[in-house]
Amino acid sequence: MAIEVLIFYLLAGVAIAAAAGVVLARNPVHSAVSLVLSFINVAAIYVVLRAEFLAVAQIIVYTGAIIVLVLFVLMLVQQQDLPEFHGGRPLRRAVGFLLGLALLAEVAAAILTRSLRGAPGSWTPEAVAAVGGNIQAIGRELYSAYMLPIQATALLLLAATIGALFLARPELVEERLAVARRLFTISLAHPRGVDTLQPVAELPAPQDGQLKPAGGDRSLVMARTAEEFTEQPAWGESRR
Amino acid sequence: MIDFTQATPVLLSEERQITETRRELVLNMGPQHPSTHGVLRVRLTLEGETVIACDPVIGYLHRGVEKLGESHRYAQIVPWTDRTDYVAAPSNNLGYVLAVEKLCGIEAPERAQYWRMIMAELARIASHLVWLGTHALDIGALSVSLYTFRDRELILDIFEKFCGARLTTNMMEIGGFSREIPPELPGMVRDFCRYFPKAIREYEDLLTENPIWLARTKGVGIVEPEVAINYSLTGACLRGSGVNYDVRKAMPYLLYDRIDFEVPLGTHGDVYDRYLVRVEEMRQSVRIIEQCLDQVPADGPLMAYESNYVIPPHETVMTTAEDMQRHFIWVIKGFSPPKGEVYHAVEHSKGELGYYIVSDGSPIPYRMRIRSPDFVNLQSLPYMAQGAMLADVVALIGTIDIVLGSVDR
Amino acid sequence: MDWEALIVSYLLGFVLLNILLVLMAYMTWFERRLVAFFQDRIGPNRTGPFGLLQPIADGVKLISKEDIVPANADRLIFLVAPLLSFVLAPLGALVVPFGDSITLFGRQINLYVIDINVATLYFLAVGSMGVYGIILGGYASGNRYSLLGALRSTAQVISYELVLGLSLVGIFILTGSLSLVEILRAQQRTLILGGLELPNWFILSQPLAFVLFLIAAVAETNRAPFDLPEAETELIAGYFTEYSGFRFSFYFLAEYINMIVVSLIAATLFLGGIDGPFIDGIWWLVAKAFIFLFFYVWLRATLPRFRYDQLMGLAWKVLLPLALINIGVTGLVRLWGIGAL
Amino acid sequence: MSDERQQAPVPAVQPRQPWQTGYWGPTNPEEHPAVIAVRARFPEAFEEAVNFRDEMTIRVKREALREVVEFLRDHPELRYNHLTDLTAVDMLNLRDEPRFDVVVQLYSIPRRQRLRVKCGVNDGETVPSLVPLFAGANWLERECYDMFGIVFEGHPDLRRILLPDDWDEGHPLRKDYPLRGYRDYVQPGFERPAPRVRGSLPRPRP
Repeated sequence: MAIEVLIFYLLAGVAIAAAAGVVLARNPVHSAVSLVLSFINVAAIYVVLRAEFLAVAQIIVYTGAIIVLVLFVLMLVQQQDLPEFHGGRPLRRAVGFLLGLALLAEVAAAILTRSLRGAPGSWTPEAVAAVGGNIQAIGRELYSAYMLPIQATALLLLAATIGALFLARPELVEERLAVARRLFTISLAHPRGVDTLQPVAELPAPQDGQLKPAGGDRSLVMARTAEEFTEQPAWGESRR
Repeated sequence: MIDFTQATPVLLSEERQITETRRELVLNMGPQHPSTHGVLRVRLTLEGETVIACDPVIGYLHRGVEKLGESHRYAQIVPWTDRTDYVAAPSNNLGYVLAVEKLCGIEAPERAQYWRMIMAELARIASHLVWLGTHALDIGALSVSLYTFRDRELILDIFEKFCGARLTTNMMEIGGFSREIPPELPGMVRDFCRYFPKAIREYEDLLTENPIWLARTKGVGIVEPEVAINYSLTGACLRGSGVNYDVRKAMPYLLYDRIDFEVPLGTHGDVYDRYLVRVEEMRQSVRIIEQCLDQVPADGPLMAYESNYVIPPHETVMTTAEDMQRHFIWVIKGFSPPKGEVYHAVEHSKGELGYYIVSDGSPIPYRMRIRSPDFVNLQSLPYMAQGAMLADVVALIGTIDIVLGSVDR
Repeated sequence: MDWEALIVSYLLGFVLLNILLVLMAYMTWFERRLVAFFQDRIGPNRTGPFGLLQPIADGVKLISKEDIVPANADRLIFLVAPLLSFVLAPLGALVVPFGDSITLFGRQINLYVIDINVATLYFLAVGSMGVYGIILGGYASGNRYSLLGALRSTAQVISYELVLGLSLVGIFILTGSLSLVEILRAQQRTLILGGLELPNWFILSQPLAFVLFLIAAVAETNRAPFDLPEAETELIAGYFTEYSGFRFSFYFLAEYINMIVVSLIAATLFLGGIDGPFIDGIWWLVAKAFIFLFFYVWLRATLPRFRYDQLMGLAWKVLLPLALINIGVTGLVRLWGIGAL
Repeated sequence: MSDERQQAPVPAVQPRQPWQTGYWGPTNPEEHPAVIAVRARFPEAFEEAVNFRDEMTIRVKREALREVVEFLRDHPELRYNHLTDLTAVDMLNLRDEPRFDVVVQLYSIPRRQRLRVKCGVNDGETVPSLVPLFAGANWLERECYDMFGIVFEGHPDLRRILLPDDWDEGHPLRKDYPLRGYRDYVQPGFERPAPRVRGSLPRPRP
């Protein structure tokens, strides 16, 4: 038993140290990397507590996706654009400090009440084993007791996604939607590609035998003499 | 239509204007980059991966061939022309030699003209093979480049058999060829013509219907015909846009008017059309070579009749005093064409290659100007690249088919 | 705590890691010979018989190269990133079952390092961690090409991770477990289809998922035609442009180990792993993994590269809907099968 | 080279030779449609029309170059719509005034005819740029500026193209520019500069 406690303290210590690194690092990328380290240690603590699913979900969702996206944004933003990353105005600092204190108090209260009460929840290790493991336990709990919150969260995320799209590229969304409406198909091609470029219908078609199928739904016009297609190009007036 | 009075690099549509709120990334592509085909440098301004401005910077391989041409005798310049576009050296030789012959008013014998055509078409195929391989490699198709370079070896073998050199052949001479055609050469060329269509099918199997290839090339880098003409494009870049201008057809030099061949024209003007046009041109080149082989006389003179413009044949130099004297003068002093200026263009594999020579009557050209197709074609890159993505720029550099030796001269 | 089991697991992991390293070294040889074969060339054939010593020569060369750190690199991250990539790569192999169990020195030894009940998710988690080596290396190089490679890699891995995970949900529904050992056991039954006795491999019951997994796995390992992060003709070498010597070789090793691990997992998930006609065993697993490795090389020799937007479009517009459809159909079939519909 | 040598038998020119088939238009300047049209439209600017080797060259005044080329491009009967080449020749050794010739090669894709338009320009004078007419003139004029120092008025982006931006040794295709440059070339790693060779090869006069 002692060794597990030791491992726990080791992991917790590294996690806290890394969390401190998140706040203290000068470079935002270093902050993000510290956060990753912290998350991994938390995941390891989950493993020690025999909650493998939670651990893996933590890694996939937080480390594998969210922090990667944070890094993505950090790399896109030039560092000189972040003059107030550490400075900030006194008011902002004070508010941040207060909010941090409030969060700490809340977490402490939650932990303290729980350990003071000493009452485990309804999912004791025996109950978890009875349904076949903690994946099954989580699944049952989420999709029965917490069905409404889950659906509400899903809706919220969907709204957020659409909002983000419109905020990021309003003009592009319109453009893409128009293309999608017209084509009504999924195309790998470039949006300003061939699909939008049609030869004008009333063009004089090349004479028989001059068209040679060349593959890719294209044909080449084979000019035999130098007089052809000098006044009028082989595909007439183009339009973009 | 675009307002051409504006500076070229910034050709942006309304919503793509550079604003303060958008951050751009300036990326220096080249001069040492695997897919700029040498020492081209492109200064790209990117927003994410989208190109919002593109400024090609050239001159890293500038050797001053035009200045060198003003201090060498006419026959000494032929090797320099090899080194401008080193993947199609015989075509460069041909353009220069024809310009000098036009200046002097001489003409090579029929047999030499046929062999010049054969060699020029072989050079065209070799150049297109290099283009196809590198273009496909740029877009990521690894194997095609090795297939094309494998088949290019056959052409280089033919060159080697013909003149002893493989890359910078220094093949054409003013007035024809001074050395006899090796007897096994026609057989080699025939074998190549029999083999090569199969090789083209092999490349096409890998690329033409490949969905990724189509997605990468279709609709990318569209050049409308009127814009293509306005940008002075020539060669496959112009024909891919559907304008029929092939120097071999429009103003036949050598004996191209006796040959039956067709000029492929594109119908959309994008990267894919230029690809199709060049592949079809390789087929037409094979057709031309076969007809030339059928029509070429088995023997006959290869050098123009002796005047003081051409080097006398080797045997008579050794046997007659007069020719030895002429040979001496030709080699030491060179020959003096009449005063005047000529411009002669040939259809190089990349477009119209023109030589503009001004003669002041001395054995050294007063001015030799090389109108290289790649140099002129390359300036359409900013036009093609507007709104394209970073990966498209690579495809566009490939589709223009540049050789930096020829761009920078 | 069962110390003996821990030590056995550790030893097994050690052996596995070494086997992976050797396999990886010969994977480079295999790939070069195979690509050479595709391209009418000979490939490495000078170092030893059939060039078999070539990987060793390459290794010696890479290790003896100078380790260059660019002037404007983020030094610490630059030095750590390749190690991260390299350490995370073989972790996925720990959950692959290499056989049932053998008796050695009087002990029953299971031929897998660990059997955790979330093995497939664990594999996905390790895979998603692997992107850190790339993104941090690309960022820390202080080179714009590397940065672009890192950005591409980020977006690509996140998108294809999703497809990779969703393509496996059908299997989870059919087996009711996330454990690779359980999934393997589920495939050892026979499937009777119209009088034909077939192995119950998931490639037969989940063909769409197999295709999706294959595509996503190629993208996940940054191999052609999805090798955009390192696209050598656009981004020179992407995130490892600035790396040299053994740090470069770490990235190189990581890529090949990733390939092998993904092949092993794919063989276990879809082709019945160690299950085979005559005698079950690790040989079948290796043989099946080699089919995938061959496929990787084949793709590289044949296909051009996607463009970035096409790559993302493929993931989000084609593969993701297909994966969701697959899940839906599998779920309905399953419900119908247990009589709930 | 004696006179007899120059009288040496020149073979009879075959009619199918390229410069005999009319790709530069009629050989007589009085019959050439472009010459007639330009002379009628720009009587002051038109200077002369020369035919050599059946190539037609029109010489105009430099101020009118853009108008003449635009006229040739837009004339419904002429339609020289393709700017093949634009370059210059330094006439330092051949005449006194003006120093440079700007040479414009035009081609008509529909009519398959070439035409050469020339204008003389002195050092320090400017030539109207053709970029408003032909986008393809952009780099050609930049090269001309780079190599000869001819300034094209109205060019949107006139800077050096082949030589480095900070090149300060003048314009190398001028005839008074020595073949190996004005300055000694110091090879990196060597203390002494390579000796400069003055001028080019001795030029034999005709």
